[in-house]
Amino acid sequence: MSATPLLELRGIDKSFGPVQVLRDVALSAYPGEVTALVGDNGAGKSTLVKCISGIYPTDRGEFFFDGRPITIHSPRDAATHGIEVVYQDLALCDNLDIVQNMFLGRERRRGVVLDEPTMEQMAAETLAGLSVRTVKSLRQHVSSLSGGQRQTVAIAKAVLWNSKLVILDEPTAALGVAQTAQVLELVRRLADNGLSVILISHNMNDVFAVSDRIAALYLGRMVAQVKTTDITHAQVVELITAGRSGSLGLDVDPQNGQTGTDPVETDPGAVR
Amino acid sequence: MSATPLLELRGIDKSFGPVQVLRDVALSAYPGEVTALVGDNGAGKSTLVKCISGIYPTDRGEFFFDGRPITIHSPRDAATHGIEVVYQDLALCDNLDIVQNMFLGRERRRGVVLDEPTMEQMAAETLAGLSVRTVKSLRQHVSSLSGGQRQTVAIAKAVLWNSKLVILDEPTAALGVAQTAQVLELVRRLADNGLSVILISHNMNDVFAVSDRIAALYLGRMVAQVKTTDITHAQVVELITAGRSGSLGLDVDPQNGQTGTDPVETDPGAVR
Amino acid sequence: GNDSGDKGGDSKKTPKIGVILPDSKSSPRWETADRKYLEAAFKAAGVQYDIQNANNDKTQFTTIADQMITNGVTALMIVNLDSGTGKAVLDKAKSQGVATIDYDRLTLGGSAQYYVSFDNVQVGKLQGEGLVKCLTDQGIKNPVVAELNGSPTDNNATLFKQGYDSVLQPKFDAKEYVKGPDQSIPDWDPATAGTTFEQMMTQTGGKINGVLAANDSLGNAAISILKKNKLNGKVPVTGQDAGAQGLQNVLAGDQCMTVYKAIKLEADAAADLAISLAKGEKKDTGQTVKDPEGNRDVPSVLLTPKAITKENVKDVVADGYVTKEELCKGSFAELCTKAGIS
Amino acid sequence: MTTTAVREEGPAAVTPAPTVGSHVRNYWSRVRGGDLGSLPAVLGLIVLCAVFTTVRPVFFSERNFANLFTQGAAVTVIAMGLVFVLLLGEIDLSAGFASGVCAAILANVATVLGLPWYVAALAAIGTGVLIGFVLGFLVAKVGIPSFVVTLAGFLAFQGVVLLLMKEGTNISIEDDVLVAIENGKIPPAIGWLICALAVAGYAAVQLLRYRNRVRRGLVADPIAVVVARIAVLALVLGIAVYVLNRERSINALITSDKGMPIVVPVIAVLLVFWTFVLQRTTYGRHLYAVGGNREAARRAGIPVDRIRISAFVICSGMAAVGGIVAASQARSVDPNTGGSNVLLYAVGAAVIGGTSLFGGKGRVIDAVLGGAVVAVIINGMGLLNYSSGVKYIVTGVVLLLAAGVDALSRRRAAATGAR
Amino acid sequence: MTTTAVREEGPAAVTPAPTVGSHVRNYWSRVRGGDLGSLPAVLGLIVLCAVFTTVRPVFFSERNFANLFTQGAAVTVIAMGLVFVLLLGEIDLSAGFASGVCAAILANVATVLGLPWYVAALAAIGTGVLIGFVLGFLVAKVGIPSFVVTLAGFLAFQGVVLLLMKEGTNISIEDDVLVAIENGKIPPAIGWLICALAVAGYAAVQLLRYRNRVRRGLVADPIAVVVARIAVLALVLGIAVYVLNRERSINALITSDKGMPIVVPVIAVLLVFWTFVLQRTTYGRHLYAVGGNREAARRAGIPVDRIRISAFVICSGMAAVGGIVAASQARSVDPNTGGSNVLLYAVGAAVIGGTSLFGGKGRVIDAVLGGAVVAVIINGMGLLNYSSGVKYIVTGVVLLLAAGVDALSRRRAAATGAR
Ligand SMILES: Nc1ncnc2c1ncn2[C@@H]1O[C@H](COP(=O)(O)OP(=O)(O)OP(=O)(O)O)[C@@H](O)[C@H]1O
Ligand SMILES: Nc1ncnc2c1ncn2[C@@H]1O[C@H](COP(=O)(O)OP(=O)(O)OP(=O)(O)O)[C@@H](O)[C@H]1O
Ligand SMILES: [Mg+2]
Ligand SMILES: [Mg+2]
Repeated sequence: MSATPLLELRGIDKSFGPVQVLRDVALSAYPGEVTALVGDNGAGKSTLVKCISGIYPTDRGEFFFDGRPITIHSPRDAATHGIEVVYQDLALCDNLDIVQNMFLGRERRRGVVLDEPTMEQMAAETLAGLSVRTVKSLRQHVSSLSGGQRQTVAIAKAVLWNSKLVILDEPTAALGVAQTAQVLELVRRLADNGLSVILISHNMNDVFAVSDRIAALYLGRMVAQVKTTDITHAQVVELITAGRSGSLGLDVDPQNGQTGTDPVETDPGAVR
Repeated sequence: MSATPLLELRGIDKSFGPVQVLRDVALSAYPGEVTALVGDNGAGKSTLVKCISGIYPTDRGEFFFDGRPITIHSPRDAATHGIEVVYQDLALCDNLDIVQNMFLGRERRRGVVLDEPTMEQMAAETLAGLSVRTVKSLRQHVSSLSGGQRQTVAIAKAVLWNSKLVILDEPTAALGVAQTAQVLELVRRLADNGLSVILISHNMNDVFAVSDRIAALYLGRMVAQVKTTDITHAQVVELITAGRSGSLGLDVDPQNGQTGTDPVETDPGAVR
Repeated sequence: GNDSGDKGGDSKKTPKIGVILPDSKSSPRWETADRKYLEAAFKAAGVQYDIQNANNDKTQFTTIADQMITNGVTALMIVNLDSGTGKAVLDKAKSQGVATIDYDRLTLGGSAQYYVSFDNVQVGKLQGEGLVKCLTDQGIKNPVVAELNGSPTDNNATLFKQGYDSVLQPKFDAKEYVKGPDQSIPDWDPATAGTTFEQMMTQTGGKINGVLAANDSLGNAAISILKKNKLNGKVPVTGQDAGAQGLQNVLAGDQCMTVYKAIKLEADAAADLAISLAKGEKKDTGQTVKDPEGNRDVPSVLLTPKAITKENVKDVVADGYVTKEELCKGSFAELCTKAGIS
Repeated sequence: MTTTAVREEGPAAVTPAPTVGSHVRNYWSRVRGGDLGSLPAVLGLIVLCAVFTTVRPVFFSERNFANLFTQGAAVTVIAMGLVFVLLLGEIDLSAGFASGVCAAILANVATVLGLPWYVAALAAIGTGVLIGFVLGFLVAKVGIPSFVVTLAGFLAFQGVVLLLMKEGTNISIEDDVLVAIENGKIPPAIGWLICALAVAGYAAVQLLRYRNRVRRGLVADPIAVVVARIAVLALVLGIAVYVLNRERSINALITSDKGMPIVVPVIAVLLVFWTFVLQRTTYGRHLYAVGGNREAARRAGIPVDRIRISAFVICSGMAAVGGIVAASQARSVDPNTGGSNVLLYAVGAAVIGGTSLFGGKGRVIDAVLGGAVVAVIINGMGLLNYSSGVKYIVTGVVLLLAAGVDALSRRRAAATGAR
Repeated sequence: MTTTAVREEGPAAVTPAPTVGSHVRNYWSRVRGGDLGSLPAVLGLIVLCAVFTTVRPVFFSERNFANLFTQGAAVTVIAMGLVFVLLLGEIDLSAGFASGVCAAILANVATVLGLPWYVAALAAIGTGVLIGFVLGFLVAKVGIPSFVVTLAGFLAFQGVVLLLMKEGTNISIEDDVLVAIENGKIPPAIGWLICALAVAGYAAVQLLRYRNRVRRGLVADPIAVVVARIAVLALVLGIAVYVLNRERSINALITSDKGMPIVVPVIAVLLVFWTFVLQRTTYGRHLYAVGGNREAARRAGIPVDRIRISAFVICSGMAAVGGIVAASQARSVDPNTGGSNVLLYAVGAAVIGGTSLFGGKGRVIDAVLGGAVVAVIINGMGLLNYSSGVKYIVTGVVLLLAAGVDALSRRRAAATGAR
């Protein structure tokens, strides 16, 4: 692929005390594309996302944004670069209502005063676009929302802004059939508008439906990063559960201590 | 069906302040069967589960267990009747480790002393049966677990006990491919062992794969309760999103104020 | 690695005096006067000393005592926070061969060699008599007298009350005076006293003709409420301590009297005894006080407090207890001249 | 897929405009559901007043009504500041003595140095801000738990007050302006004017907001409800001003004593100002967010540390104002200013009003209502001629009573599952 | 699907048995990762001791070492009880004065009524339990926030003490047994015996546990580590007993003063007992669960209300024990017993040790370590010749210093993402 990646990570390591969670991970996300990040439970997907968004500092590794090296120390830094994230552990303020949560950190103002009517209108429009029909009032505290409603609020919050990279960590886990369809459609639309999207999901149907590229994590290593059209459903499942599938994935030969450092992106055959 | 339901609810109403969430809901769960409870986001599924397990008091309605009327005032009461629940909002104690969470409220003792080795062994076995391979240590605090790992712990906690009715509220939402398969298999196995299982899920494939019976909630009303073999995928989706599908579901005639009070269970055609 | 035997020997050779003061909030005297005068006396005599304040905390009090004994004082002078702790400290000191003095407050059942103090009951009596005089001077018939007592947990407050009640109670009994509200002020807290007095006024419909306040801070609290009602000067208020604020109130005519305790005399007397004890000498005071609990006569030096009214404010300044600069600030300069303070 | 709603009662993202009837019904079911707002605190207050009036009828007099304001002012002001710290789930044990330190600065500047009142007040508030900054820095940047930091402050500031007061002497406050805060009154006519302006301002804000929302097609309370709200405010303020404007002097010949104490509008302005900050500005929103879920706030890009420091700054700054009020009330500053039970009463006031110690929940009006409860208790107890011991016990029991009314009326909230 | 692990470093549900090397490496990376256990408190303690020793060498003497124990005992005992309440995220402001009430009961029964010491002690502890029950009931069943309930208790109990002490007098404790708690010493030989028994008991428990786990095939620390742990305990206890058994009388001819103060084994027994309850019993487990997530605990069928009441009972019961110790230390009870800074010091001790005010995190040893920090501060300050004001300030600063060491060493925890 000719385009430079919007975001490129190289050699990311991350440990929590004695537990090493990410080992030498590389990942690229291209503008106008949906990159699906897959992996088993506990593979390190969410940790990787939190490293990108500045919640966790990395132990080692480089970040490139639009080809330039950057450092991200906090979620504020990530936001300035135009990175928006929907976290798996939604991160909503239970004591605030839906509108307040959706505009948290980016409140609209008129002078020094919060512009509540505008925010309420914008929130209503965004939610309507996500098939939310059971929310009684936008002034309801999010603590009283159902699991799916909370997730929708979190998604709506992230797509409200003009960002360049949107990362969604299992955004449809708690969603109903219609809402899931809407979110997948939204993901596709974002990419088609030129944004770069990273989507984490355990649902292979969804992954194959919307993604352009699949990156597979296995026990904290990036075992493959391939085009969706170059891989089959069964191969991805094998990569997730065993770390390798045919010529893809981890090296069978254990003498090479560092594997997955250099997954070639377009040609699956090129991966060691 | 000839057997008496293990659990039968009739005419359940539940409001939160001015918001009525459940209206005149009826539900039956039979021993040896998996009842799938489906419904849109915010339909009231989780609320219904919490009413059954005694977390919320109901405003109105009757409970029958094994044909006898019962009242459930607290989760303790539910537990004495042999009802085990996996909640959507997992309800784990973040400050305790995996083993401690799994045995919470039912600790094994020798004399007055906690029997940690036994508990640790049992926990390890149960988790192994659920395809958990990425947990570093059973003595890890659950706060440091990934989303899927937390969900597995919650499921393992519920199936560890000899119960008669197991309710699982979206148990596979955060699980990987292999883990989901294991949990669905477990659900089937529990039912085959004579337990009654209520499974909430948004995934129609899973619902059709394991359930014997499907109950659909729509905006807090029970719109249908039918055998899985008597209904199609598309019909269920229509029930969920529109509350009716052909002759099934809500009455089209709005003059009848109370609908869904009497969903007939075996024959879909009999529902008004 | 110091051998304990050596330490014992050392301490016998070098006289060293430890002083434990009780707190710094019930009255300014401890830190502003006692410490100053004691230090001066010890320095003059060339003995080592260690003066500490327990900040109204019993744990600290016993801790400090322990530490002083650890540090090898040969004479210990305490102002107890209560008799129980005081007794424990004195007994411990005695068991370690340290000489002891009760300063200002007698430890009931204690074992101190000397007792140096003002007569606290006498202080109360002066307050009672002072109030009676002011009421008579103002010519108020059948006055309602309110009492603002000191902290209920302070034994001295009890002694003061004993003193002024011995004057006032007969008047109440004889129906000459009318007993008004009578409240204790926890921690001697002026803010609490202010609210309490305001409510006394509310409760009695403002019919309070005299206030027996146990010290100047409480008196000032009452005066601020009287000022609010423009009754200051019309209702006599008492006090004690003769600090700058109290004396200013007296000069302004808002407070009818205060009680001055010549702390320098007390401190000098105590220091004198302590120095001789520390050197292992004995002195005869020629006076004793009966300890009712311990049932023994404690050799004592008792000093007499002095009532201060507008007329003799100058005596306090002359003593150097309050400086003229402090007292005669701003609007008080004129009053000072009138009172003959130069 | 058909997405037509089958019944129109089906909830939608935007509900239809409510009518007066539905509004009342809604309010009622909210109350029955346990969502009571300020109601329980007000209820507790009424019960307390009723009890004290029964025992001592003089409690219910114009004179005592005015006393209530002046006596409760200092604790209320400190409690207002504490709300900010409590909103973050932190605590400030040093607020009482911080007010003492600031009062001591005030006294030294105004009386000892003889500088004008505004210099003294600014110095005091500046000291408060500085204290708050240091505390906040230690909590947010160094990471010491606020309980420990402010416990250290509690100890150290006692010492600072002592040193500033030359180890224990008292300093009188002579400045007329400073003394007037708690002792001056506003002439009745001006009192009425202020009252009228306040009602007019409130009405303007409410009506503008109503028009704005209706024009945008957003859900708005029915106009009748809006008008009713304005009327209630006018009524309450009117009665208060009327009572405060009545003669309450013990002896009207000596001095006339009528008009609202100056401290009343001071508290009102602080209340309005801080309520505005909390409810209508970005800063307030962020404060709630950090208190509700610090991690979520951080992820939303809110500068969490700065917010935390600022809360301590506001708290200590308000403590400084409280110290000035206390100094004005006592016309004197002593080493105990801000000591004894001031801190516990202030935190108690905030908590009784409904502020949570776990953060994320609380309003400035809570502090005022809770402060009123505390003031009523102190005031009422002062009318009862109990001995010290009994007084303490009765005070405790009465406090429990007031909080009990609150707790019992809120219990339904838990029973109906509201969190 | 193939499920063979590709590399053996791949994590598994049960990790292989660690070796001594891996254990040490693990510990080290845990420490670097910010998971420090008691280390920061111990570090703070060492820094404090070093500072005081430099300023006043006498701080580091046998005599002072013994003083430390007797001086810190009462606060430590009360802090131990507070840990239970703090574990639930509640607070008990009344613990100080509750200890005062119980001490007053003790004094009245023992001295005024002249009954034997055990009757007096039982009466005191019984009173504590009753107080705790009432507080817990009001919090758990009536639903008043614990801050308000115990603030009411704080006020009311002050009054109760005053009444029990007949409005201000004090009562001496004459009973030999009661006085001995803080003032008696254990003969050196028996001290050594107790020490030996403690080490043997610990070794037995550790080794049995090791054998049990190994037999079941569970992960166990390597035997060398277990033995090392036992050796460290033996060493620490041995040194302590040795120092306490040295002669520390100023004049050994007048009176001999050696042996560990009786209060030392008393605290040790309480520490072991409550640690056992918290770590090894169902009750303790449930306490942590309720503190960590009350809703999850309720859903697990734990009787939450009963647990909450019991925590208050334990807290007030331990406050009663603390009151007895304080009475023994002072040989008297007065209306201020349990007052002044006792409560804040006790909560501070628990918090400095590492107990969270938000619940779910804390151990009894925290209270002991924090109590030691507080005792060292009080003790060290007693050796410095400062005026009252300066002393307050220095105390505050020193407290901050101790907590700062703790905070800074824990900061890595946050930096590496550990929660
Ligand atoms: N704070 C932490 N401390 C220690 N270990 C952690 C911490 N956070 C995560 N881990 C561990 O890191 C591993 C990866 O976690 P992560 O949440 O990234 O998984 P994931 O790929 O998102 O899984 P899932 O699909 O279940 O969400 C897990 O084994 C988890 O236990
Ligand atoms: N405590 C509460 N207070 C007010 N409304 C509530 C409360 N809890 C739930 N609700 C509302 O009740 C409705 C049903 O919620 P519930 O959690 O039962 O939905 P659900 O069917 O489980 O949805 P999901 O599939 O998203 O989990 C929602 O509209 C929700 O907003
Ligand atoms: Mg994840
Ligand atoms: Mg749900």
